[in-house]
Amino acid sequence: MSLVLTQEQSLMKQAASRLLQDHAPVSMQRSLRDMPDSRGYSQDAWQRMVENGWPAILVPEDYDGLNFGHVGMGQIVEEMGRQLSASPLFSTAVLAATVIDDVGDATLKADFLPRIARGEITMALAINESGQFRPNAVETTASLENSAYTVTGQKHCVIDGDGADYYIVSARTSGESTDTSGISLFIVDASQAGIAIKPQRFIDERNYANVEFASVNSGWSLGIEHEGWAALAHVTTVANAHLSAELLGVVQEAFERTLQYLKERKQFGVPIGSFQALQHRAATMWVEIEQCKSIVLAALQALDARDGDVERLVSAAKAKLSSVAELVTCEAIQLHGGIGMTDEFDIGFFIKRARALQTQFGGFHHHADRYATLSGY
Amino acid sequence: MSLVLTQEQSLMKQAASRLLQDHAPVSMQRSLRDMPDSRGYSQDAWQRMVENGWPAILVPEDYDGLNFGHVGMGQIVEEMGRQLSASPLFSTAVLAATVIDDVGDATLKADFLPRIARGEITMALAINESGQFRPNAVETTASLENSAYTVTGQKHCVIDGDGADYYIVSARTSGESTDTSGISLFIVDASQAGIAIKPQRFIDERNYANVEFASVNSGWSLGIEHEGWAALAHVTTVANAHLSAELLGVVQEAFERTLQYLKERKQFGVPIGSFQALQHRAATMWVEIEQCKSIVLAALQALDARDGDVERLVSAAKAKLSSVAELVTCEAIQLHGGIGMTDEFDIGFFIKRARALQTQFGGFHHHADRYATLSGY
Amino acid sequence: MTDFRAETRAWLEHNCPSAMRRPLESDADICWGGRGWEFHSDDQRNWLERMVSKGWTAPTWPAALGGGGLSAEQAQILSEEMARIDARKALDNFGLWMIGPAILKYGSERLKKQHIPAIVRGDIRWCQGYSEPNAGSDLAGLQTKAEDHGDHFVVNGQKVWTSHADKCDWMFCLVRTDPDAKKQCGISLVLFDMQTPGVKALPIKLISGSSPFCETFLDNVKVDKDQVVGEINDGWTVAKYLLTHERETIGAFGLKGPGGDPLGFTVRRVCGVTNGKIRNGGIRSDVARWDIDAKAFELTMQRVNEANSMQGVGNASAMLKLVGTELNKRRHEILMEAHGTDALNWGDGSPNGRAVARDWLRSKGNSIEGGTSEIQLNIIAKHILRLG
Amino acid sequence: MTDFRAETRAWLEHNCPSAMRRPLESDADICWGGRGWEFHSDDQRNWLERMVSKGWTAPTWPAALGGGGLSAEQAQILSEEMARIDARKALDNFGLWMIGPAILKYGSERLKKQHIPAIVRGDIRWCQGYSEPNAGSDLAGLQTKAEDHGDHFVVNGQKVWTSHADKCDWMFCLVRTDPDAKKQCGISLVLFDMQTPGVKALPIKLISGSSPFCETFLDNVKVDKDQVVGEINDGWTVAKYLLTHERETIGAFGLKGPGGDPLGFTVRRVCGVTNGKIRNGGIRSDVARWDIDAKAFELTMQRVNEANSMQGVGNASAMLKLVGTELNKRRHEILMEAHGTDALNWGDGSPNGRAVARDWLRSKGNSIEGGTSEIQLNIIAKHILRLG
Repeated sequence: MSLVLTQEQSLMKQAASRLLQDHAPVSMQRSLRDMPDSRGYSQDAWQRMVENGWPAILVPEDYDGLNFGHVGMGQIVEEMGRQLSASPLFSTAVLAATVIDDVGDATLKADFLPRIARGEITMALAINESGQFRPNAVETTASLENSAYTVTGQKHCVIDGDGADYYIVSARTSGESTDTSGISLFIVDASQAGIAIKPQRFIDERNYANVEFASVNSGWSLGIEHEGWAALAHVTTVANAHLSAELLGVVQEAFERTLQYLKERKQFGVPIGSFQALQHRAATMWVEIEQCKSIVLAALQALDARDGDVERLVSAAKAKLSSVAELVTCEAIQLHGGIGMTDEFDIGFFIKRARALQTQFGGFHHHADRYATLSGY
Repeated sequence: MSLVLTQEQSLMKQAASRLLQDHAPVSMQRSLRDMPDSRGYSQDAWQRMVENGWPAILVPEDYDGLNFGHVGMGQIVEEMGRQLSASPLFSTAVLAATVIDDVGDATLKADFLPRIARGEITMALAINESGQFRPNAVETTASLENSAYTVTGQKHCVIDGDGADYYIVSARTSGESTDTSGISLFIVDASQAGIAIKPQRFIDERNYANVEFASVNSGWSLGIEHEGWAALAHVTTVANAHLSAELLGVVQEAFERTLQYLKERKQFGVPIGSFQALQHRAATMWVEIEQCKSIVLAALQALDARDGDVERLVSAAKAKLSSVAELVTCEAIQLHGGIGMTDEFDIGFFIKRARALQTQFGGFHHHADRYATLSGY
Repeated sequence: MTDFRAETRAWLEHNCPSAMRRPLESDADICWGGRGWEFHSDDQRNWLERMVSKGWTAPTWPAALGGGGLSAEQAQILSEEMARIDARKALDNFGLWMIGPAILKYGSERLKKQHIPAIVRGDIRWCQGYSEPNAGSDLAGLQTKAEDHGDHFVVNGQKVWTSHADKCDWMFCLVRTDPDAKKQCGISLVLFDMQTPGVKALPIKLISGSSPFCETFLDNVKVDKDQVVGEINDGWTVAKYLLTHERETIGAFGLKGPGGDPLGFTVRRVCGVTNGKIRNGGIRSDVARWDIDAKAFELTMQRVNEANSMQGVGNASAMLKLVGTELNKRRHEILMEAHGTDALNWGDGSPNGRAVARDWLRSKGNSIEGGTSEIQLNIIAKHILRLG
Repeated sequence: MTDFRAETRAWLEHNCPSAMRRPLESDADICWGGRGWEFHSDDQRNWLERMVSKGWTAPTWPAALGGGGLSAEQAQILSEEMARIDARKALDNFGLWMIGPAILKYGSERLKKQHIPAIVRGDIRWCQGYSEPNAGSDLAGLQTKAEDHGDHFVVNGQKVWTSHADKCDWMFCLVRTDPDAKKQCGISLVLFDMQTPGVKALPIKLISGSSPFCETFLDNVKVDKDQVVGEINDGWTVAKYLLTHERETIGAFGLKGPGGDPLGFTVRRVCGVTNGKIRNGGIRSDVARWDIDAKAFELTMQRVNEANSMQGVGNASAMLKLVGTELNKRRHEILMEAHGTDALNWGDGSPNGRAVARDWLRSKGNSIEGGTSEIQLNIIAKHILRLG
């Protein structure tokens, strides 16, 4: 496959960039942060994304989707990274759409996918039970009562968990607490009694919640009972490819702002960008970002191509992007100097968002370890 | 303990520096390399070291030694690192003297230690059986015949193994091939039949040999039978402290030569040391070398003080010195540019000697792992 | 000396409240003192009063000025005995670390009598007026002006990064007293009360959400000429001395977390264990690397301190500042990685009760404040290695 | 295209000897060609002759000059089909990589006819005369002089780092033709036979023990004026083109070892395994980090090549050179650590039969030759990032 965007993909990227600059720019991230009862994103911006069909991108055409693929979606997600734009696109149109399309039966697909594509519902993946990313560590239980499952347990760090219409929940239906077998997936209606939502303030000021399910009706079973692990593994791969794409956007923007600052800021009578030590550090960052562009695009292409080695490539991409994000965002603060440490200046938002993206669905070492294991060493 | 040399230790260091500059300088390393039938060191230089009492430094006064301690010996070893001076001091007066003093009985001590102190014999430690440092992996056997042990097996990478008068050999007397119990130590007379010595050319051009023992008389038992592991562990600790001290010397000299080159070499009409990117790299190396000085001195002091935590501190020192040696010697080549790659220029000797010192008795990751284990994580 | 140790041990045993014998949980537990200080507990108050009575808040300062009058050796013993029982510092602030030593070294007798006893007692809390907007690392480009009005100066300008200026009582402040002199010349170090008319301090909010620094505006602030430390127009000498002190202090910060847990133990607890080792071998390797570097740094601080008093190392403060702050940043990166998504929580009610992210973000400033890491590298290259 | 692929596959199947369908074991297996070339085997000779008959040693060069005359697309197919059966290059040298393309782009018709067919056939082996003693990274400071004698130049000077000059037949050489012009101006690229009187090449021994480079002395060497590539005094244009080529070539070297084993497998075999993982978790982590970086680099090479022909990336060669060589050095550091004391052996009869240390030492030169890593960083900073 050629590592170049098609014209269609390039155009979509440019259109996304314009829309986000107009309707979900960095400054909006600041205002959302300062309105603590917002749900972390602007309803208006989300509506515009919906109007442009973004939630439909990964949905098959049979279900009112655009079937435009992960490379296409990744371009939008990258631009959201640049503008630090918040929206339920990732939780609903990437994660939930992926799981339902992957293992939902025809009825479930017909019920949910068109509503996702049209932006009518938001859905959140409730699969974490601790700060460590170990989706096999499931202690939430689903027990059969009168041939219906009842879900009980606590989920952590549910992205867009506050105000979601439905949760996709992993629950143990058999096996021991860290077995990969015995995990089942359910779609749970969020409007039921017995669901306690505790919104969490995270450093990137998005919508996160801890969600407690107390004997809640499981709603719909997603995929084969006890065999939810493969779907969890697949959605993890998809998630990390798009987290990498978003990191690519964050890192590029943080770098470009820093580069601009190096040209403008004067010390000792000259622009600090004229100091060779800083030039070499800037050049090193640029080089690393070029490496990132290649591996992110390859990972997204491998998802669309259903490449057998996609999991390994995505772990490589997530690890690479995490380490370059750490480099670039730390350098961005350091090279901005004192002003970079102030809340008043925007650069701090980038290091905080980057760290959240790095961490979700496994950080650098999780993926480096995974890469080594999948490579057979 | 105060991290400053006593006046006596400082004087000894200065005297060693003078002696080595006069009689075992870097240029001698080149001539020894180009005389392949030498034993890797100059007999004349060794005699001068002997006259100055260096082999007696670690030997107790009861056995004609100076009992001047590891800090004192470390100063000499550091200066040998600076001048790349070769001699059997490490193999005989550090390693062999340590083992015999540690676990030898009174008869053995009285037999060997005075001869070591007077420089009359050289001894070599034959404990490796592969390229990986795993002194518990002993397949050489010692079997009892008529109440005397007979040693059979192959030892690798025996330092000063070509021409040694005696070998200290680890051999299995019981247990499985990687058990720490069941290892016994012997002093083997090198003049017997049945010992095949294969000299090895290593990158630092010192005296190394693979030594094969074919049903050889074990000579003397060192310490308690089957329980040689503790003595191996102790001599490993002592070895790594002095390897760290020698690395400190190598690294300082390589750095100072590079610093001088930065001041002399001109490009684009100015000394290359005026480029800020190179200044920052030089400053970083200097800072790292200062860290090395502290940890090497602390490790040597801990040996003299028989500190309970000495093994962990020495692993920290060896790991630190190994990583800084890699940094500094690679930078030394790079900053010297093309000329640094030529055999004609001396700087290449430093990277080769440093790598040998880093590797022997375990490299960076061996000791970082060991440090973590001893720290309880 | 044995007597001194025994007496000190007995005194501490008797006078140090048990609540003061625990490592600090966070910066909030420090006793900073000052006019507006509210003690967190009777124990904190009693401990300060007792230590002040011995002069041991400033053990080596002259007894005549309220200090402890101890020799360096005695002070070392006091420090060891306090460490032995985990005794907290009774008082900890910029007066003790920075302006106090500078006044003792460069100040007039009048200034010493006025300020030193108040610092020892914790009556006055000081802040530092060095950095200015648009100056950053370039201290010699100082723009705050002090106009000569005979017996006093009138000061106008703006300072940034003044630590806790909103809570401090006095400021030591670099001002330009000769507008025609070049760069470092023509600068003086002056002292004034923050309640002087024309002084206004506004907190700056940091990316970590906290506000340990202020912008301070100086609008026709009157400063008596006898409040100049050292010679007029020679403030650079005093400022360099202070910067060296500041570097060492910042460099020595925070190699252990609040609570004092070694990094390896924290990561082990948080990440889990396989066969006795931290589960993820890559994180374990990073921790070991950091731990070894931190050990070498700890020993280097010790060696430099000892050598300073014996054979002279010089210019070492740039190294300590550089290495200490870079290590602290790496430590927080490792902690963020280890804590996973728990670390993303601002910590207002997090399960660990500790704000991992706030400390991580705050640590990014360590290599900027008190002279950036780049400035320290420049100092080492030019003044130690003589590259130029 | 399907036809071309099928025909190519059939031809290769029929003509490529099975001994030529194995990855190179070491540099010694390369067929460099030249007047004095001694083939290692009949297979090597036959393979070269057959490929030359198709012009496929230089697939995209004009058929009229002996080349293959293929389109870029066809050449890509040929390359894929050769890779499919692990076919070695039949010929590999500086003529094909460097001076050939430069002559095709900048040379006169006369020069093309004289040199191109000989390069395609492997008759002439070329070396490059760029670096000089005391010039190093500063190519514009070139001192080798060419004096104008009407129809010819007389060249005097000294070149260093000329690869295999002692085994080469012709040199392409940068000389100063206008002594009064500044820096890059007044330089020309000239070609001459190494057998011309006054040319002497002495091998330089490297720290790795091998001698791939020479010092070349030029003493009143007569060079006809028609052997100038491009305009007289405008050699800089050609030189820049060649440097870009050289950077890409060096950057692409050696991400896999000779024999092509992935790094992780080698380390696994050498260090041993616990629970299916490389025994030492720190080494394993370093290997994974390298492997991931190498994967990203491999994809970047691919992306840059594709983008060059489509949307233009430009200046990318500095990046490829920098990253490729730094990765190669890291790879060899990891191999040295993994092999333990076995790696210290010069390898003259080592158990692995492979000279780990020689390759490691040789790799240190990668980030120096063809423009140091520092020069690449300068190029990126100035020409791409516009910092100045």
